Amino acid sequence: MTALLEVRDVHKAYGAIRAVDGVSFSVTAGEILGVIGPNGSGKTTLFNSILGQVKPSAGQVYFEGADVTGMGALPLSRRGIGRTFQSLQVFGRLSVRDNLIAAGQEFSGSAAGRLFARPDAGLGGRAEEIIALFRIGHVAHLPAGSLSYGQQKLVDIAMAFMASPRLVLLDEPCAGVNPALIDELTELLLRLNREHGGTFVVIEHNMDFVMRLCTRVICMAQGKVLAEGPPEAVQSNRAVLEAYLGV
Amino acid sequence: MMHRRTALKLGAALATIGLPAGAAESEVAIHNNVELSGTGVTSGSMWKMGVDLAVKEINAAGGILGRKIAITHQDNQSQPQIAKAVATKAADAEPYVMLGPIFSGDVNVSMAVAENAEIPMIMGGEAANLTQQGMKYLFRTSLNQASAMPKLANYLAKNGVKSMVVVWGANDFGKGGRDAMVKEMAARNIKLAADISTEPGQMDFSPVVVNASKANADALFSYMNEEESARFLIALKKLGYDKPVYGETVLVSQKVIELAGPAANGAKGHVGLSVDAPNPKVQEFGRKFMQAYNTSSDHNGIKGYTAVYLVKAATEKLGKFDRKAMAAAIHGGSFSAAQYPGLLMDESYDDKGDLDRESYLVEIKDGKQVITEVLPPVGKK
Amino acid sequence: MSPLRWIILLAGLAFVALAPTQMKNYGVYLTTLWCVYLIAGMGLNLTVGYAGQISLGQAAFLGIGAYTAAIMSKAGVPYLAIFPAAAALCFVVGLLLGFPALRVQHHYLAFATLGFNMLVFLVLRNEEWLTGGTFGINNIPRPTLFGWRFNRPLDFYHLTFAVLVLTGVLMAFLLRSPWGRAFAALRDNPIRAESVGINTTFYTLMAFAIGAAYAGIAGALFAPLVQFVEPAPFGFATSLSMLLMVIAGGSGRFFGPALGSVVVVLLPEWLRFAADWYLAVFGFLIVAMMIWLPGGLLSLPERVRR
Amino acid sequence: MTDFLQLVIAGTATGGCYALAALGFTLLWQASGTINFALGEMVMLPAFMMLFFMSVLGLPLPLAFLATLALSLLVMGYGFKRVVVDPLIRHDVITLVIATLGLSIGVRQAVKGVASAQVFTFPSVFSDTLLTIGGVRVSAGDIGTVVVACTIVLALQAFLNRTVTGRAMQAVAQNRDAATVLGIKVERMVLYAFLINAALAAVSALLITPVYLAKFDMGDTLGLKAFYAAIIGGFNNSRGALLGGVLVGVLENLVGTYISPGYKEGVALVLFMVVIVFRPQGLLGTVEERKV
Repeated sequence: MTALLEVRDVHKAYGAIRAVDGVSFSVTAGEILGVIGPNGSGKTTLFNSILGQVKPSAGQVYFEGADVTGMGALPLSRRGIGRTFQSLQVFGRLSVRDNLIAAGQEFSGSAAGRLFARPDAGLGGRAEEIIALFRIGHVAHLPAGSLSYGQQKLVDIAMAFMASPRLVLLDEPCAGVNPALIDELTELLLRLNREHGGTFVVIEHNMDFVMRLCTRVICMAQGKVLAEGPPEAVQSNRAVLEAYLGV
Repeated sequence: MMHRRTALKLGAALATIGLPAGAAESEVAIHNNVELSGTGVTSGSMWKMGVDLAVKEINAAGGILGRKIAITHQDNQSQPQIAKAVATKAADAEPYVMLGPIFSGDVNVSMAVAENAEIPMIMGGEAANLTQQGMKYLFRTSLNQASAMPKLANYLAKNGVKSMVVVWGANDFGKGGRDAMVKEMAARNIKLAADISTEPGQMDFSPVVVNASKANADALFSYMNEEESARFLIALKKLGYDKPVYGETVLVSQKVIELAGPAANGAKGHVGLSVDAPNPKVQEFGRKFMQAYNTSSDHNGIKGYTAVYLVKAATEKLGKFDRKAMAAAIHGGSFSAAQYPGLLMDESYDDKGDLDRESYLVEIKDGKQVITEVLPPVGKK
Repeated sequence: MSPLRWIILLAGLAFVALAPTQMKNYGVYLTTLWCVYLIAGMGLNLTVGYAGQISLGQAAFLGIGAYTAAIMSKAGVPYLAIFPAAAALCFVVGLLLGFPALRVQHHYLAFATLGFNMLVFLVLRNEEWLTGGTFGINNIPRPTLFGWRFNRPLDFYHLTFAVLVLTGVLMAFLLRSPWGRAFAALRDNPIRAESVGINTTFYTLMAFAIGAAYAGIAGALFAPLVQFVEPAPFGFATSLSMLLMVIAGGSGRFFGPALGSVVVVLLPEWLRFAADWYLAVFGFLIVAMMIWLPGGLLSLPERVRR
Repeated sequence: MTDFLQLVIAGTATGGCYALAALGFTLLWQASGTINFALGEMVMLPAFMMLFFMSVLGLPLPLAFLATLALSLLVMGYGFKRVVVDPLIRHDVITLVIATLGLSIGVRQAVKGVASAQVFTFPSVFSDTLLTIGGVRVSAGDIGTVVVACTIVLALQAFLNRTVTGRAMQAVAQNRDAATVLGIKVERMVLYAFLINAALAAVSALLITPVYLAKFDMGDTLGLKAFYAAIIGGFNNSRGALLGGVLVGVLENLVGTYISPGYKEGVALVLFMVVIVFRPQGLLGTVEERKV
């Protein structure tokens, strides 16, 4: 089976600083890949290079066999890559339900067609499914900006699944979220993975979360891949410990 | 118009979109549509002061045929479409006479309202085209450009001007004056050395002065509104322009002299109306105006003042208040200052609403208008 | 909408439709002007309030529409063709104005649109062969549609009112469609919008173009209303009033411009006694409102409840 | 050639006045992210203050200017910051744009209400002598204006780069949080920026009003030109304001003379459009990261 996402020897330098220095890995469908590493190890730059927010200095990114290197957010989303951001990114004045529909409505039909489409763009049912799955029914009618941080985080992640993407990149989903919600999130992502065939790449600092969630982990340090393998193996890898503890 | 009674009931509820309180039976309503802000504020304020002064005098002396004048002023912001709205609103209140506007562009748009409502409109515009459209209710208070420019052009030709720069403001007034002057120049073989337009409200005139100097003509003719004229004179002085500068009325008006200060000295021009005219009635008006407002009247002050007195003169000649008859009476009518002192000078109107009277050539010396020549009315030539 | 709101809306519409029959010419003129500004204001509300772009150039589109109508009707083109022509021309020019918005945001965009407004103003004033320059174009005929002459002020008012209702319904339809949601997403978070497949380039351009087309229609009504066009009413000051109209009423609220245009167009008439001071107070009130009620007058009930 | 030089000199003088106003604008932007649409009114207001001190209280021009300067610092510096900007800076930029637009209407109309819509003459600080240098006629006023404007810009530049306070202000402009950590009194530095802005406005009023004449709406064009000058030169660079101002002043004169007087007012605008398309950070500006 070919890889869903393949990153081939990606480099990104800012002047003399090599933020990403030759990273390669691949993700197959159905996987949950964790990307860990200390602050400044190049995780976010790697993410941004994959997602077209910065243009890699060298190297290629392939999605479903097609070269998508340097493509912008819009074409990538249209190809089936969903993502969440490190900080909260919801449509504050729209209701939760509208947030979800907005995240799904542009994936079918033409622009002209959408002008004359039903107000919910035929996505009312799909939105209810996601709302039920994420258990946010009680706030579905409220403006997303008025919700608590944790609730907004759920909406944010839910939006990434609205259009049934084939791959979702999650940038520190646990940042600022309380432990109870982290548990809920873990369970949710595992369920999406098992029941809906969701494929994820997750950047995260919370080791516990990574250990419970991921099928495979990459550890980065100084822009390079330090270790790769099953969570337990990476966790106990000596080089990884050194990188984290600065031994 | 059909629903006036119902309008009274509903009008209160709508807090309506106001009409000035109707004039009482013992009063006669006059509406003044005037430039009290925007680019025409200088002209408009003078006109309004002249109007107010005349109204005060007439009312103190018992009014017109025993009825006092109830005057309403409304600002048209020097914008034609607002002037038209103001005129529409005024016409709804059915005043005896409408005064103003002063800017030709404002007149051009609002005169149709007066025409439709059959209300005489006595205005201050000088553009030639206004009275050429066969309006039955439109009257001037000053010479129009088409009759003023030949007088000035004759003077220039007589004084050996062979080529001239024309600087004009890009509005109806300036463009109209420019076109009239260029026509008269051509008729007298005066070369148009440079033809320079300026913005209404323009601040920086340096490029204009440089362009004018470059043309190296015998003289310069400036035709803009008051503020711009003053700024232009200041810029001419600042950059050392040394050819004679001519204007028509505005350039040598009191307001421009006041604003431009010493930079106005040496400017020459033709003036239809001036408080320094060698005419005791006009000078007496000048003193009264100065006393009332502590500022010197310019031509617009005289225009406003005589406009009100024209209403009085025409009405008294007729012996009754009748808009249609009054309009008919002014057409082709002559009014002598001896009989109606408020008119200051003898006036005669033709069938188009243009007037004719004597005028002057002046020069600014030490911040004062000095009359160098008196030109008789065109009709008396 | 709840039945109560429907009743209020219909009663309001009936009032606006019938009130001018009891007014004199000037009252009818003002109410018509209010409708004209409201149509342009609805368009601007789409650009500013729903799509989150800032525009200080709406008056330029009003001008383009008005001059299109003036020039075409003087040339004898029937109004049935003029309305779509004015709207289409403004749509295309609006599309062009949208391009700077793709590159710059916020204050840069404010200046860019303001500059565009000045440019249009200069063209209207300087290109005398086309626009009559400072003399403007006078004696513009009132429209004749389907053999019906809208010459009297009241008839013309009813035509304007009909256009207002039609454009209002179209706007409501647009805002309820998925496009409306996409505009709001663009306003609330353009970066997130891109990542969920919303083509922000397309919707930014559309927000400007449709907003401009509304101003074009308003302009095509403005010209025959005043029956005279010259550059002055289409300057920056009018753009500013229109923006204030949207903000004062409540930007991004459907009825915001309706209330805002009452404030901007009609209130000065009622406060005539305050003369110059009215505008001074008006200006300071805007400052106060931005401090205490940035959501506009229509957000007052929510503020009180909170 | 003489014409050309004369135009350039006159344009530089006008541009110097734009630059002073533009400089205040960039300072406020750097210090606090304030966009001030009432900039033109902030030049108009001191002009009328000076007129008031001169005509009502009978003060001579230098004293009237000092009194105006003090009043400007209080009202347009401190007052503007505390009453208008502080409560609004938390919201987005658009709110502040609208509020300062409202402020400009309010101030302008209030001045109109008090002083009428008439135009007033204003005495010049410079003599009205005319110098002839190599066939080029230059007014002492223009030279004086250029000298004053350049001196002020250079002095301000020196203040920002050489003094402790100036450097602290720059630190605040670059990174508020870091400045706080370093123990810089951020709020006070921001206040200084507002005070300098007010002083600059008062000086440009002194220089430009003798030529423009005092009128309630004189700030209209001036404010716009200053914005454009600021953006053309570079929003986040003090020297950029000078470059932008002079560029606009000179090119306006050249276009007005050699191309078309009708489109003179469009010069600043076209320059601005070109700049935002090809170099949005301005001629001398540096790129600001687009925040997510």
